[in-house]
Amino acid sequence: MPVMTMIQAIRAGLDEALETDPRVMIVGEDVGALGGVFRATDGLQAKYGEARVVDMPLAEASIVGAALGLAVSGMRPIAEIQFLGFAHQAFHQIGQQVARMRFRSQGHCAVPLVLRAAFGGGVRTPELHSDAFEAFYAHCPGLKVVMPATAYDAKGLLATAIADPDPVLFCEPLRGYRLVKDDVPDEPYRVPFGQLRIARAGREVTLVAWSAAVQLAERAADALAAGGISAEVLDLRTLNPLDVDGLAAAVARTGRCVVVQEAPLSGGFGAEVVATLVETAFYHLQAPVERVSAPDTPYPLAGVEDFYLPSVDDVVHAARRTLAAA
Amino acid sequence: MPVMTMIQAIRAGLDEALETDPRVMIVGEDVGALGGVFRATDGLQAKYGEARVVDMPLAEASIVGAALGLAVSGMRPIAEIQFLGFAHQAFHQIGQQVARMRFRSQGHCAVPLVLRAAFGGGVRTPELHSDAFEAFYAHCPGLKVVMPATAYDAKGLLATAIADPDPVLFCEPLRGYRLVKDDVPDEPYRVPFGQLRIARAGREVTLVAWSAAVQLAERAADALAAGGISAEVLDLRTLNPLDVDGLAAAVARTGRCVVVQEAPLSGGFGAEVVATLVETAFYHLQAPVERVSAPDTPYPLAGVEDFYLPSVDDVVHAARRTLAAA
Amino acid sequence: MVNVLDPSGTLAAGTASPLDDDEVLAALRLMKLSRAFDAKGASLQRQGRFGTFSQVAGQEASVVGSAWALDPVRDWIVPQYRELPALLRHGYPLSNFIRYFQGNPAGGAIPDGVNLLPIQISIAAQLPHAVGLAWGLQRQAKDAVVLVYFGDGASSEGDFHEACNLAGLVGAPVVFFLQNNGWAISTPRRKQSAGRTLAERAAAYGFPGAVVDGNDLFAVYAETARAVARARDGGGPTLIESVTRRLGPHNTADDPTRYVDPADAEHWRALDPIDRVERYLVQRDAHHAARIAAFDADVAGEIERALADADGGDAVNRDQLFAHVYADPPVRVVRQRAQRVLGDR
Amino acid sequence: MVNVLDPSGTLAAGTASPLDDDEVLAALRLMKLSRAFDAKGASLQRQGRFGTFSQVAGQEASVVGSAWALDPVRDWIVPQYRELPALLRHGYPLSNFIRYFQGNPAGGAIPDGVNLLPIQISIAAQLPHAVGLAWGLQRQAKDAVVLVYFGDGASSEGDFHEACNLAGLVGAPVVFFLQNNGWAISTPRRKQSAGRTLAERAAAYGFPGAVVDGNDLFAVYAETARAVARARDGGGPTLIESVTRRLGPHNTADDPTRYVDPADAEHWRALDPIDRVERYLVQRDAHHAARIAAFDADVAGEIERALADADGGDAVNRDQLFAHVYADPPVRVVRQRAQRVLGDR
Ligand SMILES: Cc1ncc(C[n+]2csc(CCOP(=O)(O)OP(=O)(O)O)c2C)c(N)n1
Ligand SMILES: Cc1ncc(C[n+]2csc(CCOP(=O)(O)OP(=O)(O)O)c2C)c(N)n1
Ligand SMILES: [Mg+2]
Ligand SMILES: [Mg+2]
Repeated sequence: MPVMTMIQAIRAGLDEALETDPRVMIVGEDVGALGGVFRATDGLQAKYGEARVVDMPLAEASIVGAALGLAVSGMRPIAEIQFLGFAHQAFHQIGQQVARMRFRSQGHCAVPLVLRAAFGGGVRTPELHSDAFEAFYAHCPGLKVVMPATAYDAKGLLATAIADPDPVLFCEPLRGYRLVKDDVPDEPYRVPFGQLRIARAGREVTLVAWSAAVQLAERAADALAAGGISAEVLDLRTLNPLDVDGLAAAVARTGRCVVVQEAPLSGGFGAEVVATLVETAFYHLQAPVERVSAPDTPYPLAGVEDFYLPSVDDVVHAARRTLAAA
Repeated sequence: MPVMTMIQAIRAGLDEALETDPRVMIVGEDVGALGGVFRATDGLQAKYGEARVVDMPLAEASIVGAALGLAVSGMRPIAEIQFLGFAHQAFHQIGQQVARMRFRSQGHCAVPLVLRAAFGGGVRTPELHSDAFEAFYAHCPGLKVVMPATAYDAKGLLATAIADPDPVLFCEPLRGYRLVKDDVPDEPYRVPFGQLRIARAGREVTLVAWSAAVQLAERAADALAAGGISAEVLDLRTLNPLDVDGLAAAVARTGRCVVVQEAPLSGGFGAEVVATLVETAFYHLQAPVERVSAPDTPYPLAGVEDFYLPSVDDVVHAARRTLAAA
Repeated sequence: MVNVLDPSGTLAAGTASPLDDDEVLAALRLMKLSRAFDAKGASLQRQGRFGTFSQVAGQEASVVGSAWALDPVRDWIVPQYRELPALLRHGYPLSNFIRYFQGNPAGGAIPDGVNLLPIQISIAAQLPHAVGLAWGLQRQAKDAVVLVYFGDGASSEGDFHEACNLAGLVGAPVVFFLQNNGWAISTPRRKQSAGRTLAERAAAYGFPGAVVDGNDLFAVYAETARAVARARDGGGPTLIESVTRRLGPHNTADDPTRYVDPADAEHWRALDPIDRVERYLVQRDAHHAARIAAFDADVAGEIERALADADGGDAVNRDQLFAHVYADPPVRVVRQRAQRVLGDR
Repeated sequence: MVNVLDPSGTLAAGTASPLDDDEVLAALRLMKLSRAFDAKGASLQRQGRFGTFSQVAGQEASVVGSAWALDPVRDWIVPQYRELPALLRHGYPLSNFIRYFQGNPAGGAIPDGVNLLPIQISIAAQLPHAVGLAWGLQRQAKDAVVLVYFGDGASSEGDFHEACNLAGLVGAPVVFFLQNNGWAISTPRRKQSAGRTLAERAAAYGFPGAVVDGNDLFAVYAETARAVARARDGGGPTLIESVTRRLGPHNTADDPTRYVDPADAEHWRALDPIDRVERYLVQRDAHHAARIAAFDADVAGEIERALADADGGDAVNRDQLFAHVYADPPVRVVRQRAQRVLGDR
């Protein structure tokens, strides 16, 4: 089985979809000759033509809105939003139109649409490129939100997203694009939505993460292991559907939990994880569930982003605090 | 002291601001001759002229974006977004521009801007008019989010918002506009941000709410009182700043808590309240903190909204469950 | 401004009717049905039996003339919310429209084979949908044209610009049908844009724009038919600005006395698009008068039947919150349904 | 297309230079400073000492000519991100620009009295800001004009439309300065809009539009000066499309060999806006050659001093995450600062 980086796995998944389903189209800014600013679509326009891999004008609301129309017409559009922060320009199209079209038409107009967007910090991008804005979308009923952390999952979840009859926001961690590498089958496969992955088994404390924070949690687990503490790392994989039962069961086993999110604290998806655990595993909790996150301030310039982002140390400290508790 | 409805209190606050500060301007759709679709600006254009109360073209991003420019120029704009759901069209301007301009200019460009928006359910509006979208904005660093529940607070918090050197999103509950009535001083006063209000004192269980859900919680407290249970109702008043200490102290007193939100469950601000309580009052909690909310589905048509919105009964049941626990 | 039929019901010099008398009679009947439904809906609304809705009155020529240029079997309509007779002609049942405005989600259901997107509430958001839909249909060689309705207010939204710009680039078979009815709620056209016309924006997107007398059924029909034919032949989009006036309030919650000048209202009432067609028909053939006279009872009957159908449908229920949200709902939603619908607490 | 100075440095028949030689020399020096900084920045970036940034090369006449038409004391610039020399002329220190692109938040600081908004990353979002700013300054009788920069890519965003439409309505004293440099990253102008020009959109918003040769310092200056004067006299907005070409990559992370046709690049290199001004000056007076020759060392020195200033400033620190977020930070933010900056865990 070949080892691929995450971006290679995504490209392979896109290629496979274009190859096997003539209804699939890719639309987005710079997805053609350039192959996307991260090369996720490298070579695909040359292979499938300008009618199937389309450079769109610089206008996110119409990229998403037109993709909705394409989907209703019978196509299977995959729209690339260059950075998740620029999905804001299309927010009305995503949260109110794409996510609700099935409901508003009482099932008449389905929107099988995948929105791909790069996001997250740690790679020294210009301002407004790095925020981890997933929480906004996880609060939009009708929209599935997928956050792969590994190359294997990226390809497998992308296949599931493309096959899904409903709209999916597929968030790709900038930090993982080239750094994350793992075994990825050449043949088609799907990773189901709504099933978390135990990224590393452990007994004393559960670290919950998604996307690039999974690797952070794994490094924290290494550090904890070095200090004799056995930490389990959960990768949520999808925020909607959320694997409520898997989460409850895992945390019930350890009784101690740290949720790691890259976004600012207040209103981030980590709060949902904590609230869900309170509802499902309260009597197993032996210590307050801790959240490790960025502060409640805007994503700063690259020179200080390492201060801003949650660190291995932050996770380790939080885990130790939960273990010291009561 | 005169009794005013919430909409009257807001209008009085706007009038006072226009009267006392020549820099204040109102911009928005239909704010002029019509006086706004809810009459919040009724008579103000006639009194202060077309240059200070301005009917804007139907384009939310430019209403917010131009208001940012007006604020930087030295004016004190108050922009009306007709319904919070239509702030989506301006989401990029709100979350990334307005909220971050002070930071991005390192203090050079302050944005003293108030965005007023009607929101929330229960008044049989057309589709997309009723969603309770406050959680999106409470996750935008740099933006204060204010949610008055009473007429007194509406006027006092509006005065604080207008005086604030930073941008404030001021959310007005559609349901409260005419139904909520209380004593409102004619003279100017301010209600500070970040201090919750104990809407009703109680001993056994704490009901946490904001905006129109406060009245729901109060009715639930009545029902519980009828059954011999003493419930305290907290009105958060502002989501950012959040009164973390007030919240922790109040819940510590009862050890049992129900958070009531009008929004869909997943990713709503109620999750933030629960997560905050876990961090600050965990050892006082005698039962899981419960959330009462709408389901994770889109706001439906008016004929079924009563099924959708959280009910007094839902709150009462949740409170009883927390009391029955352990 | 393109004009065919003048207010007295006379054809302008050098023009001919683009429709034969039977078709004109059918269009007139639909215009009258719309006008009658406006009155019925408003009265039900006052009785609390109907939700807030937007009447068509004054714009019937604009709506019916444009819809008449489409083939419901092949072509699509992407509506805003003030185009009831176009939806009916395209096959959407009046009883569904009624159910929708009674607040019953079932009313949103679009029957199979009816080429419609749902009514749009978020102003201008439907414009990019129409472009994508037209583009996709063309890609699949479907020989379909998409007509999208929107208002003068909607033309100020960013979505208008993005949609037009994209349509020009991909050559989508779409007709942008802008009903300039003078108002966006209380905001007059002159506060919406400093441009002389709204149609003149089209040229800069690389396609034609035209201004038509929106109270002239023939002008609207002919101009739309031309645009539809061009789109069908691969000639790309057209922007049509139909200049008309709504005669009633913005919707049943509005109070136009706060902002409408009575003289202006009077002026436009004299240009009523229905009267104009009636005059034309009667001038053509006095026998038409009797057929026209029969329409009133006829449309009233149709409305009563639709109301009865709507009332006879299933009552609203909790399950409607959950149906059609997802093809495959997340477990959390499944449980929320179980709690709320099946009563598991 | 407005043109004054041809590529050989000769004034077109019937035109005169709008600037005297001393001013032209000063403008040329700024253009050369910009070009030299492009090279320096790219080299620092390759060494990892500078972040991703967008060079001006090829667009110096467009940027400098337009900025030259403003009075920095009264007028405002609202930038996109590719207008370094305009920022410098307006009073923004080069050392701040360097600090910003080194990733130090302190670089974002705009000194008091410098009439600038920060660099904009979110494409087109600055356009409504400029309109509001101009409108507000006019309301306060400030006698100020606002010039806003944006690109051909930006012209496709909804914010462009909304901003132009509003500006036309309120008659804001704003100049929309569109640098059509042929590309939005890899997307060519022809895939951005099917319109013949981008400037022709202005008419439909009720104000004038003009296309200028963006590689012609004099044409850009003269046309911008006309627009600024009109705005100052209460004549409202203007849209200027400056047709130019970026000669380098989109930014230091880009690989233009994937999408640029070498013949096109060659064509535009021959139209270099700096060469043109040099030729003009030397044709006017051979003595200018020596002053021009001295610029290279001169601007190199200025850049070195700015780099030294930047490096001599305070190092980045954790407190920068919290400074200038709120005038009066929420208690939660105060505590987050205490934890992270003061080390209270
Ligand atoms: C994005 C958005 N903003 C605001 C509103 C509130 N609103 C509903 S209808 C309307 C006016 C629409 O005017 P126009 O497009 O001219 O259509 P008309 O009602 O005149 O047919 C407004 C402002 C909305 N529904 N959506
Ligand atoms: C809203 C938004 N969408 C996408 C991007 C990514 N992006 C950065 S620059 C750019 C191209 C801009 O082109 P143009 O406006 O022509 O300016 P130029 O770089 O050519 O000067 C894009 C797509 C962004 N920064 N903001
Ligand atoms: Mg209108
Ligand atoms: Mg460009």
